[in-house]
Amino acid sequence: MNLLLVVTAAFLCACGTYLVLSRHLSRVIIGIGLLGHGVNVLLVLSGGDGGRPAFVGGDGGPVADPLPQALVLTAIVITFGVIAFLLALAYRSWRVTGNDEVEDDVEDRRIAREAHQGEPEAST
Amino acid sequence: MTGLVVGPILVPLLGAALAMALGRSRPAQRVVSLVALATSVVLSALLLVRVDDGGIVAVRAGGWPAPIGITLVADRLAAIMLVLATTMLLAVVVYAIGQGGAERDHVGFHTVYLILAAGVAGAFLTGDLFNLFVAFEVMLMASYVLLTLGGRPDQVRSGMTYVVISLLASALFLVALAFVYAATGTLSLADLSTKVAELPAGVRSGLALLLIVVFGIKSAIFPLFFWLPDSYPTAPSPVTAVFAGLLTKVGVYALIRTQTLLFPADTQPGALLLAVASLTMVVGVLGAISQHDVKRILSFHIVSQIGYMVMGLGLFTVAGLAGAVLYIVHHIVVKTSLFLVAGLIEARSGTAELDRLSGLARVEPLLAALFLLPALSLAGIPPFSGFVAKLALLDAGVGAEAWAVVAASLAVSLLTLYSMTKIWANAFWGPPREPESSVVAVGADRRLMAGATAGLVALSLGIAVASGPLYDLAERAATDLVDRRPYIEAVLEP
Amino acid sequence: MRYRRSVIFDATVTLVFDGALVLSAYLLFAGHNQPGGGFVGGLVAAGAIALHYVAGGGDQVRSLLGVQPWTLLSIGLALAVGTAVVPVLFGANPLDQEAYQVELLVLGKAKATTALVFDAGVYLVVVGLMLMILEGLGLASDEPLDDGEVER
Amino acid sequence: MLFGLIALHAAAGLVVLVGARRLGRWGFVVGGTAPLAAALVALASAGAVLDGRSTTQRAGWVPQLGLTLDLRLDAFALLMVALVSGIGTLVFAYAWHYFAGSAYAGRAAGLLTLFAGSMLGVVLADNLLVLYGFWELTSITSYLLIGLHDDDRDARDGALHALLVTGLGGLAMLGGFVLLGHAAGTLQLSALLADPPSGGVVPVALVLVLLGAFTKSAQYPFHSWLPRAMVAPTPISAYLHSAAMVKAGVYLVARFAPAFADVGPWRPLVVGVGLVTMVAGGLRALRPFDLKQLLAFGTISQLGFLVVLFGLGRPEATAAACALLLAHALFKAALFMVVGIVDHAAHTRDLRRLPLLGAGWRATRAVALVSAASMAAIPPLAGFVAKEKAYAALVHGDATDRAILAVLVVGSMLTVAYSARFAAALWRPDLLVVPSEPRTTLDAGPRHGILAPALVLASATALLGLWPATWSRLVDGAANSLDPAAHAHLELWHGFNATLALSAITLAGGALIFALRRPVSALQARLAPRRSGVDAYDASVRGVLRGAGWVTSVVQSGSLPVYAGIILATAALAPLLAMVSGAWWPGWPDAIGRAGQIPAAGMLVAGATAATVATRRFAAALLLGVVGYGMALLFVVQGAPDLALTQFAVETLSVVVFLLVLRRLPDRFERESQPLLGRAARLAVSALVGVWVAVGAIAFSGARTAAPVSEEMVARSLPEGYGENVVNVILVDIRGLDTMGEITVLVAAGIGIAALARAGRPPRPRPERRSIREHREEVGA
Repeated sequence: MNLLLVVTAAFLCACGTYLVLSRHLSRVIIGIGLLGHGVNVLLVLSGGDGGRPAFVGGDGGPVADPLPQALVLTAIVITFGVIAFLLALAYRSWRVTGNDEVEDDVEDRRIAREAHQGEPEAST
Repeated sequence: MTGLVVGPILVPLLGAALAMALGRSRPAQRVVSLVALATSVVLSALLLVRVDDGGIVAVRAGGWPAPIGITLVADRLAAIMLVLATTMLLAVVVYAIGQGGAERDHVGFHTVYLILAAGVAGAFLTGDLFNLFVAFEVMLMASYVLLTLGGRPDQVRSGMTYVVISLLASALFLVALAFVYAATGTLSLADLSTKVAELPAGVRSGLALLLIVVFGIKSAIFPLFFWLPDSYPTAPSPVTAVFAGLLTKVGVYALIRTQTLLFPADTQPGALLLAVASLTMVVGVLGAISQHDVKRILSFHIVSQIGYMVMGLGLFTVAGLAGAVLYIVHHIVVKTSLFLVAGLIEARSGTAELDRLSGLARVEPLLAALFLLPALSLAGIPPFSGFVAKLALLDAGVGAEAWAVVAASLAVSLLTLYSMTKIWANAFWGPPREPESSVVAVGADRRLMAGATAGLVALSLGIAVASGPLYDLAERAATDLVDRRPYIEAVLEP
Repeated sequence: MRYRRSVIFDATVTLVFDGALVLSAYLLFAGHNQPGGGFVGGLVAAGAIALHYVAGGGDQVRSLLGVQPWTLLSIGLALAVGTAVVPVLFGANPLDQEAYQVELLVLGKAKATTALVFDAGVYLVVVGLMLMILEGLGLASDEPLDDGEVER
Repeated sequence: MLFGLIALHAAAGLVVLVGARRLGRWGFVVGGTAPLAAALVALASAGAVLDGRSTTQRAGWVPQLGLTLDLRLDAFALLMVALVSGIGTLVFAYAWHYFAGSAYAGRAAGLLTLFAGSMLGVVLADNLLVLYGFWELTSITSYLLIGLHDDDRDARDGALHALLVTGLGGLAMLGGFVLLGHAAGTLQLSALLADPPSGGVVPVALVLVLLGAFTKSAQYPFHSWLPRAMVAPTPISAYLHSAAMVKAGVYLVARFAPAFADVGPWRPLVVGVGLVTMVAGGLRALRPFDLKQLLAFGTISQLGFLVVLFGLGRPEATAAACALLLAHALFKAALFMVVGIVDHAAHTRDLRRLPLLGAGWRATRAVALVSAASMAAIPPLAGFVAKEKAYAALVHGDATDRAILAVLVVGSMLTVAYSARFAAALWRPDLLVVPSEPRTTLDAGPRHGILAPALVLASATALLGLWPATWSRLVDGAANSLDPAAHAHLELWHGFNATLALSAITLAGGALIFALRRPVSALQARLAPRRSGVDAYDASVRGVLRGAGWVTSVVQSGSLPVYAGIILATAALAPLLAMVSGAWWPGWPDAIGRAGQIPAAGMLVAGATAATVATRRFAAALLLGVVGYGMALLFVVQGAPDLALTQFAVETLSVVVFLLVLRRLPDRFERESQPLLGRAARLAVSALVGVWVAVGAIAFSGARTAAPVSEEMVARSLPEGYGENVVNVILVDIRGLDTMGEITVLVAAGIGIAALARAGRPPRPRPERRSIREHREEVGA
């Protein structure tokens, strides 16, 4: 655990968050990627400060905690699959709408319009 | 014994591999799917009987003892959830086969559906926090695919919302895992329950809240639910039915599991959860009565009813948790069947928009009955299952003198009833109308669809009849949850 | 579509491709004791296939392995799940590992575990996924549309 | 036996509903067997029950929640069964004629049977929750019955109005019941009443229970659903809105009053509401031209009367109320039936257009006259006997009693006046108004046999009035079972006394009001509140809907960035606040762990910054790749070669996939439309997340006390996992389940990608099978 990596992780997460709050799916995807990296740094950090690779049969001495590494590996691969899927979604979005913008929900907007303008239909 | 525990995970996975290998032979895929899910139902039911009689069963994956390896743990709650989940999955796949559509147009449907089944089972059974994350990912990835099958523009739009929000939840889950491991050096839930108690109080409640947020997104509680009503209604109706019945409940299950198992009584954020529960049920039902589409109304009701389950958890008493369990049991069956009915309405009329529906009661009396029974149950009208479940929560709430949430739950019941009559009066009453267009794929078998729906409706009636024994079971499950020791001992015993 | 290619470029690609496949196989087998494993192995193989795609365009990848990505995915999944199921059928815990002494002609004695089967499943799935991505996002998107959508 | 009766209703109702189309109005014959059976059983057991031997039956359901199916037939329940099933049978007979030729007959018959069963359940239930259950079922069945003519919007709206108002009360009542159950330790009605709890939440519980009773019995200010429910076909009105359902609230007041009348708010509330309802309902009954509306408001008024009498919780009043309960059901059901008959023949119920009824109508008019006279409490009819009892109960009391009595007398005068108005409509409509529109003409006389049920009721009214002894025992027993001190000795003639004088005054006053009907109605028209109860209901429903729409439009913005922002802000803020309030801090960690971390961290920060501000898609994707390679570097530094390898390979593949997709999209990011979430908000949320992550990481790591489980893994890796690479052993063995899940994710992702990529494309031909060698030969390598 050290401040440099903690701040790095926090910075990656913050950048990821900023991008995720965008309307362009490609930016959102990149944001998710950054978030994923930030979280992976956190995970690696959760095992302490690292050290020699965790191989049995070496020359003694402290080894890095192997369990967070295994967790990160799993996380990396899952993130890869998910990002690939998201990219496919962005591709499909481009196919049907011509862009990759995340539009607002149509029905939600309709309800909101009604709430602000017209009378809601009473009863039945 | 081991087979009973791992079966509900591994059998669907094998089925998924087989269904994929069978590629283009639709009949063969169907057989695989049905056999795998039916096997899961049987195994889960046997497991429930075994667990209820003989106590918690723990299985060590790879033979590694806890807390080193991953332990699969079947307690009463997990077994109950498993039985329900597998039954719903089986019923809905029958419906999907009848409907055609997504099932027929996509080679991967059965594979992904079975993967979803495995993920859900894994989430219920795992006794390891990181493995829970993986099980969630399995379930979620499958759900992303099912939600966007077909790639219609509205599906793509709502799919983005759903996928991105779910990914944020997953990222937050990983943050929580990193923190948990950093603080305790372990991931086994049983081990954690002893180690978390040693943490400083502030850290503990920070973790409790983080986990509430993580699972709260999945289970769609206030203020984290917005994505649900926007995304669920666009999927093909069998998919929505499974989502509605199961996915949020997996989140609720995780909430219950982690909050009861990991945190000592002084950390359990009861008051907060009760406030969240009240807001969730009220805001959800207000959303429901503002909608004009059957599936959207039902989607908002999912949110509203999650509030009831969280209410039971927030009380942190045996009565409250028993009520929550009973409510989940009722809700999964009733909600699934209502979405299947919505699908039948669409199949009959070509739309689920209330403004474009009318007079179904006269042309489809059976459909009207299939709607009315679960709708009344949803609104908590006696003698249906929803009444008993709501009563259990009400009773627990009054017992704990949680007046605000009790008042909210009663008021919400009325608004729920109102929105059910809205569907009834618009879609079923009035002069019959010609179907606009049929959304049913060519060769769809409406009898199969209606049969699956009727089966679930009958099941919900059965739940009402058997409420007494079921409440006992729920109470036993709740006692285990509150006690915690049986779970910990079953996992950690040498 | 056909790209104009030089023989040298093709040869280089093929060489790298072969090398990468050998490397990926090594990583798969060595993984239990050295850095590597099914994931990394699969990813390297997938990278090689991706390179082939970038270099040679769509047609090459389509017939590269003579096997459908579906098949790879299903075999991979079946292998991995199989190692979990088989021990259960024999009354053991799921994913229980067995170790065997294996005589390899050239490399001498080696200890092979059933974990290798599991890792092979992982390997196949990773490769299959990459093939699917290339097929879907690479090849299919070059094909004409037929559902009345406007090509943009 | 009691269960059997309810089950019979349910079964008969369902059979009729299922066969509705085939059965048509024969459904009333099939369904009618159920109330007939109930009436006969009640008759058969009357002797024993009136002797104080009540029949009870019980069955478990969810006893853990106090939900046991307790049924009990005591004398008061017997009286109610007489109304519900006895009059019910007559209504079925009436409906068989009424619905001749109607397409709705089957459905009406089935629902009416189910309703009758529910109502029977309400009066037989000896468990509060069971009572609530049947109570709600009467609401639901009446919703479906009022909305029977579902093409008619008024019918649908009226049905909903009734359901919402009674549903509201029902839920309040449920809350009250649960509170009472907790206070008393039992939910059994008879046990609760025998030993009533007090103090604590009991007053609140009683108010909630009364809310249920008031809404169901259409008391002011909840009354307006009842007149609106008159859109229902007349047999339904006759049954639901005179004899049965609206009596449920009165029934509840009657049961509770002896035990709870002395508890705080009970008496003022019940008597106050009842009196207001009686007078206001009576006044309103003087105005409508629609005969059913007239009867509806008359019913409201009479229900108020009953609520006052029962609500007092005093023996004499209770006894009088029991008599009035029966008398009212007899005359009101008959009056409704008459209106239905006239309506059928004249096609109007508007007394301005009602034709003069000729010779063929003598019997109908006689029935109407007798029943209206009973309503007006003219001797020697049942209504008179009952009202005498009521006056007698109060006339000797204190000042409060006399004040109540005065209001009752005024209310009764109004009753006389509107009774006269009703009778006049059938006998001398010309007395009432100058017809503004032409009178309709009659088809013919009343249909053969349709009058019979009303005739039975009117005969009973006359008979009970002339020979009070015939029903004295029933009323006495009923009152006695409510309150052991209550005795009803019914007599037609009590001699000249104050009560008789009051009755005379009532009749005279009523006659005067009727005589002065023109000025009275002019005055009323001027004083009438501008907003009716229906308006108030509509306004509150609209208000709730508008509020719901507003709330929904606020929370449900439909915008993904807003959702993500709220979720991330919550996720950061909630735990952060909890940790801050915990006030625990482990101290700051070292600045740097090892030198190699600096370039890696620099690469990560630089790449992330650049990727965030990038304006081109390709550039952003490549910069994400830079961050990925930076991660690989970091993993090397941290002693994780497997991770570094994997990260390197994954990042390379990711870039390839990014490029595959991004080549389709425009290179630059377009301006974002509708920026609901401004830049400042985005920055704030990002900063919050960053702070939370940093604070959490330090705090959680600092809290570690125990050694990690991974030490065991390192130790056991080789002997038990047969591998030297601990990470790999974890992946394929110790945590193999994770890995299995992970590849499952990949499989699903692959299918999803293929489906999305191929959506809207023709099926792909199977690729030819070629070996790598063949392939290479073709390529020419």
